[in-house]
Amino acid sequence: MSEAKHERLGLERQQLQGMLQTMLTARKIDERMWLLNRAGKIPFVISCQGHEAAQVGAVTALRPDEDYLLPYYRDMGMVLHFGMTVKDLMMAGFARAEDPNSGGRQMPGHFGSKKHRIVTGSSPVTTQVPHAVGFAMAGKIKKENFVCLTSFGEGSSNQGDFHEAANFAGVHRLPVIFFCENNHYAISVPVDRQIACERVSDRASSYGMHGETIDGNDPLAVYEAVKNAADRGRDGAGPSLIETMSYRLTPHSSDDDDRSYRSRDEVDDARKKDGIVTFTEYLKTRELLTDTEEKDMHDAIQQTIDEATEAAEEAAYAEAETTLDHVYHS
Amino acid sequence: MSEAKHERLGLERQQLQGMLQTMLTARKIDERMWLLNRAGKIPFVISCQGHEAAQVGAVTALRPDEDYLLPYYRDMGMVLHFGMTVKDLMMAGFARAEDPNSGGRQMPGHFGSKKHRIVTGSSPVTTQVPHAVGFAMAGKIKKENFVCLTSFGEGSSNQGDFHEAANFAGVHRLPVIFFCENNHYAISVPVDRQIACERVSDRASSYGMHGETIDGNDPLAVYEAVKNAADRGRDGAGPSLIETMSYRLTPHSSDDDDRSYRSRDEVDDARKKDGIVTFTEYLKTRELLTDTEEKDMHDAIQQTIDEATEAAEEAAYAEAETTLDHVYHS
Amino acid sequence: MATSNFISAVTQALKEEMERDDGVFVLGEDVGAKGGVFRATEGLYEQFGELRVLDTPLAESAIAGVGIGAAMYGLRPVAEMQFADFMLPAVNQIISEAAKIRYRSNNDWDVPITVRAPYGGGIHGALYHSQSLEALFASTPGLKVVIPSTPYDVKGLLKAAIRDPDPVLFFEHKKAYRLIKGEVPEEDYTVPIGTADVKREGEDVTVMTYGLCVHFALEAAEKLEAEGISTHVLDLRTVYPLDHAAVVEAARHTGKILLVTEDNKEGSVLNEAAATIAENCLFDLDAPVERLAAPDVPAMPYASPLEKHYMMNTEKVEKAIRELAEF
Amino acid sequence: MATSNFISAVTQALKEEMERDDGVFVLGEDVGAKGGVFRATEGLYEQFGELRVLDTPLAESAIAGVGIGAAMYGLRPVAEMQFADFMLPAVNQIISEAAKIRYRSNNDWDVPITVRAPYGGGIHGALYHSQSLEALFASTPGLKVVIPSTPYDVKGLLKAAIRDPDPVLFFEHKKAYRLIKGEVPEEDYTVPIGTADVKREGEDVTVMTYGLCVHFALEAAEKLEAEGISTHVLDLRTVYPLDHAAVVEAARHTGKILLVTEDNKEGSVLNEAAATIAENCLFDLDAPVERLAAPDVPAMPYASPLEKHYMMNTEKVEKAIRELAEF
Ligand SMILES: Cc1ncc(C[n+]2csc(CCOP(=O)(O)OP(=O)(O)O)c2C)c(N)n1
Ligand SMILES: Cc1ncc(C[n+]2csc(CCOP(=O)(O)OP(=O)(O)O)c2C)c(N)n1
Ligand SMILES: [Mg+2]
Ligand SMILES: [Mg+2]
Repeated sequence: MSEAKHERLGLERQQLQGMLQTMLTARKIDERMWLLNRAGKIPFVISCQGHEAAQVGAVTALRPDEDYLLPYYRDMGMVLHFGMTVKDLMMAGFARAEDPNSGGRQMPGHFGSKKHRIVTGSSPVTTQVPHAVGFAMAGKIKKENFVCLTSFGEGSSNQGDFHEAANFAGVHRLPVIFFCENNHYAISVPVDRQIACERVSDRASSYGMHGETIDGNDPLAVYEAVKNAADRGRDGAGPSLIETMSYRLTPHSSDDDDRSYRSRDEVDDARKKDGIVTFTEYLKTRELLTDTEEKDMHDAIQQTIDEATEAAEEAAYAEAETTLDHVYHS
Repeated sequence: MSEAKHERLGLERQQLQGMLQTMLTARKIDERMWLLNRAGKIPFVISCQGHEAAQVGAVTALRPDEDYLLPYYRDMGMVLHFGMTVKDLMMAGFARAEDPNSGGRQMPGHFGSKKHRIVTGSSPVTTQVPHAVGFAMAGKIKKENFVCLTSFGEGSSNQGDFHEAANFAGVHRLPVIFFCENNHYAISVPVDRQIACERVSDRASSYGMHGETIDGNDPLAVYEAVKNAADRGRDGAGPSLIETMSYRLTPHSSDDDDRSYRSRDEVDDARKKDGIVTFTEYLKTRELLTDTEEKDMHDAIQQTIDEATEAAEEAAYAEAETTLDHVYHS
Repeated sequence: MATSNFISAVTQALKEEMERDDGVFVLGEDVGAKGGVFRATEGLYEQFGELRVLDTPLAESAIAGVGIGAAMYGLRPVAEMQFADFMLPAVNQIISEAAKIRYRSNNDWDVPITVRAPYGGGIHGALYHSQSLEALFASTPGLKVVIPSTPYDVKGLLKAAIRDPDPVLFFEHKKAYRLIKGEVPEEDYTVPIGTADVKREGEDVTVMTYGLCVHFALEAAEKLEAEGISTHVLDLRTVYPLDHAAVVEAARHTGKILLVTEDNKEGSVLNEAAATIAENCLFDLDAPVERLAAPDVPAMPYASPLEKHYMMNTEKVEKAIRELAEF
Repeated sequence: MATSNFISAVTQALKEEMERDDGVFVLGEDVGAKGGVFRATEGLYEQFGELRVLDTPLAESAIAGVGIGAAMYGLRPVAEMQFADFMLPAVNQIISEAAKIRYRSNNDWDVPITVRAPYGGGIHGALYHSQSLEALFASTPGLKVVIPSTPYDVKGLLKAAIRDPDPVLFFEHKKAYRLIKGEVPEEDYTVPIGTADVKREGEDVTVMTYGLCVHFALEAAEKLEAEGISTHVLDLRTVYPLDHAAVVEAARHTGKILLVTEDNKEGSVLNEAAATIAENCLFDLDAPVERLAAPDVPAMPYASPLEKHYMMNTEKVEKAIRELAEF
């Protein structure tokens, strides 16, 4: 067997297990959210399921203490790595006052935390993309050396804001990583009715930037691509467009029924390629994870989630009158 | 001498002279407009000068009796070919009631005439581009076989509307010709600070469409590219992005002073490549235009312009009260 | 006459207009096989095919702009914006283009497009799935902004919008979709755009409002009748251009006016009614012109107590009517 | 104290703020070597270099969005929109993002951006270089909308806008740029955002207006004084959020109110003043609250007689004041 991929990338056992743990944590939080939603305890879920490998692979290549993250609603795997806790995310799911993202003002999935360099996001897709360019432009003015990663779906790459922002970053050679999580659908519309080119990464050449498409189920491949993109960014070589190919394993959100637009067979096939399954296998085959470690990991995550769920369920909403706060600085 | 380009394209003496005549007419109208502006007779001019070869080459490849034109403000050469008369354009310059574009409501250069299949345009750049896609989509729904040509500058190719419209046309394989008149500047901003890729036509691949860049001073080359694009469109092979390389020979508009951002040498160099000069030479060298014919052509155009100027100057404005008309159907 | 819910009236109007005129077509995100995220276009894809029930890429400016182009060509597009909140990327196309094309071309070109969008809150939609967008468009001549309150009006006004030779923005309250039911004739009929409608006659206080709030007003009126307070309810229906004559008449009718909107207060479309009254009915008034609206915060928060604090409801309207009656 | 024209006051404010705080930078189309199409940024490129006087690609949503990002990072961007009319592609970034970021993040993030844009007509700009855009933004909590009338206010308010921790839209009347002159101190000073200003004291009629129209009102007042009509002129200055207290006070002061805008009438920002008066001053009024505005057509046409018909001027204001005085 030639050198394993993780060795070539210089990733060690602990880091690799950390990656799996973050992927699993995201998955299990999301699964819990669905249960809570179906039990009528939380109004809304929008899922990371199927995207975790791509997300965690990507952020592992960043520096959470200096880089900025401008994620989209599916990026639970990313924000966990950047410092958001399980409890934080449960507080958001339950819309509690302690939710650090918005104090319960926004739907879950609308991440943001200045402390963690996670820039606040909204619902209209792709608006975060020019913001990432703005952070990078500010860094250039201030001669800082951070990179910005912003993510979005393949459908969202059709918004004008994507185009305008990518071109801006290209002209000024800014250290922005445009990270497209292609999951084949934008709600019900399949990718071939959505984008006229074969791959979203084909668009990189429009902006004079590097582009590539990666298997989103392989966190190591994604890590490598984003690592290279971050290096290019720090070296002044400008932005990159990285596209990961994944599959959304759940309906679009808790309000969606995906049976009207995709077959069960297609979903079942995708489950077989699930990055969590294949990465676990990768680690186990190479003896980077024992059965006991795996079980302990699952148990620990489960327990954390149980505790976080309980804490969030018991936590208070913000007071009704706080509706009026923070429109302007005061 | 191998087969001349116009022979290969099947263009005959009369057509070729017609092309030159339209180019010259546009140029001379524009020159007159500047004189009128500097004499304080009309408030504003925005010029076609330097773009005429590209414009006339392009529209010669279309069918004005069935195709639609969605031009931008510099396209005097195009609208003349589609049926706008010198007098019409002078009426617009003077903002007279008889201006068929808008009855004097819009600035000159805001072309539109249903009769001539020239779709009304506005000032915010690139808004016409999705309209062209809408016409083409309507044609597809109605099983018509026309093509739509819409034009814009290289700076305008950075607007979100360009991206959204091009992708829409690509997905639905609509017969739209996206015609970019690259003149190296968007007001003062040079193309390398404007677009991050080398050529605007590099963007075609983002939308699964054919793209090419043509010498905009060569009307025959532009004719060929647009003819092929129109054929592809009619054959169901989808949209094309054709970029012509020209140079704006005047300031951006009568309100601009271009000396702050480009050298006189650069402008003088461009004048030497002026398509009107080189195409006249092409015709003369091949005995497709005699000196007498040339002189007659110039004289006839001059006379038409003189008459049109006079007519427009004497024509009435719309009545002040008509300001209130045509907000809604009545 | 069949009872129908609010959203079925939308679907019915679309279906009938598409059958009546093959120039009518629907375009938007997920309107095809899925039938729309709220199911407004359910069944249309199967009946009319993918070209007339067109799933578009995720790009609102293109949805509007392509629709405008098709409308100028001569078709009758009905563009769906998935949520009113997501019309904002299309504002340039709507305001610079759709609204101004007839005028700027001196009546040569026109844009008979209808843009439908679900608006409003109370459904845990948080900031970006709850907004009222009408104030943004209600200062743009060339546009018409329609906000129906009943299934009957939905069907009649949507048909009128589709047949209208000018661009119409058609806002449907998403909470009303399955909550509000009413009689809807199976026959073809239209309700005229630009005319307000008295939804209840009364003598003491006039409430002027639109959309879902009409129901809060009617419920409040019902309750207050027991207390001997008689409420007149004017449903504005078209918020732009406003039916100024109806506003003046309804204001004079009771001399006490309560204006109600779910939108935040400052700059809301109610102001046009208030200004019209201040300009025309000064000496007919028995009390200040009251505005009841959401607080001036960017939009409705997600958490229940905050959403409730923001959201209009029957109790708030009832209280305001009572205070005005007692003035 | 030096006399300065309107646009020099803009340049002065920018220059001083850029000297004072190296987080302040300017971005927009043609703001660099050319110094802006109106020359508002003249000399800044030479003084501060291309990174702080940044020529952007021709893409307004990116100008706003990149500016918002830089502001969230902690800089103080001043984005120039070449004409207010061309802000429309940036509406989503301004309304969905800039306005809502503090609120939606529960005060974690903020957006101290200033967006400058020349507005207004009377310069043969036709439909798309003449518009008043303030009504579009004056219903969006989280934004502040400032429209100065004098060079003094321009400098003081623009400095205040740049230092403001929240997003400020700053509209400058393009006809005022070289027409309006006035005293401008060379020292550093600010004028508070959110406060209206009495530009002339008077007893018979109160005119409330903003921007270039303030000068029409002042000229009209001057003329009418000879006739014995005394006019009070309140310059709203910040049209959103409105200085409600000042509006109420100025309304009560004379009991006769004329609201003036260059924008078209229905849905204009004057309505908030009218509604405020109808809500608070009903029993202090001696005449209906009059609105003087442009006709409800999409925008100002190009041809002189049509532009003139549309455009506000001193004579129109004078006539309206006189009528109100005689009421
Ligand atoms: C501007 C805008 N339009 C529409 C929506 C509604 N919407 C939410 S997610 C979504 C699909 C996004 O698809 P994609 O970008 O592929 O991301 P995915 O959800 O597949 O990860 C749509 C249409 C929105 N949020 N914003
Ligand atoms: C949305 C918008 N922003 C700004 C302007 C102002 N403007 C008019 S033309 C122009 C430059 C256009 O450059 P380009 O697209 O290259 O066309 P060119 O004039 O060079 O032919 C600008 C910035 C506008 N008309 N519309
Ligand atoms: Mg997707
Ligand atoms: Mg150009």
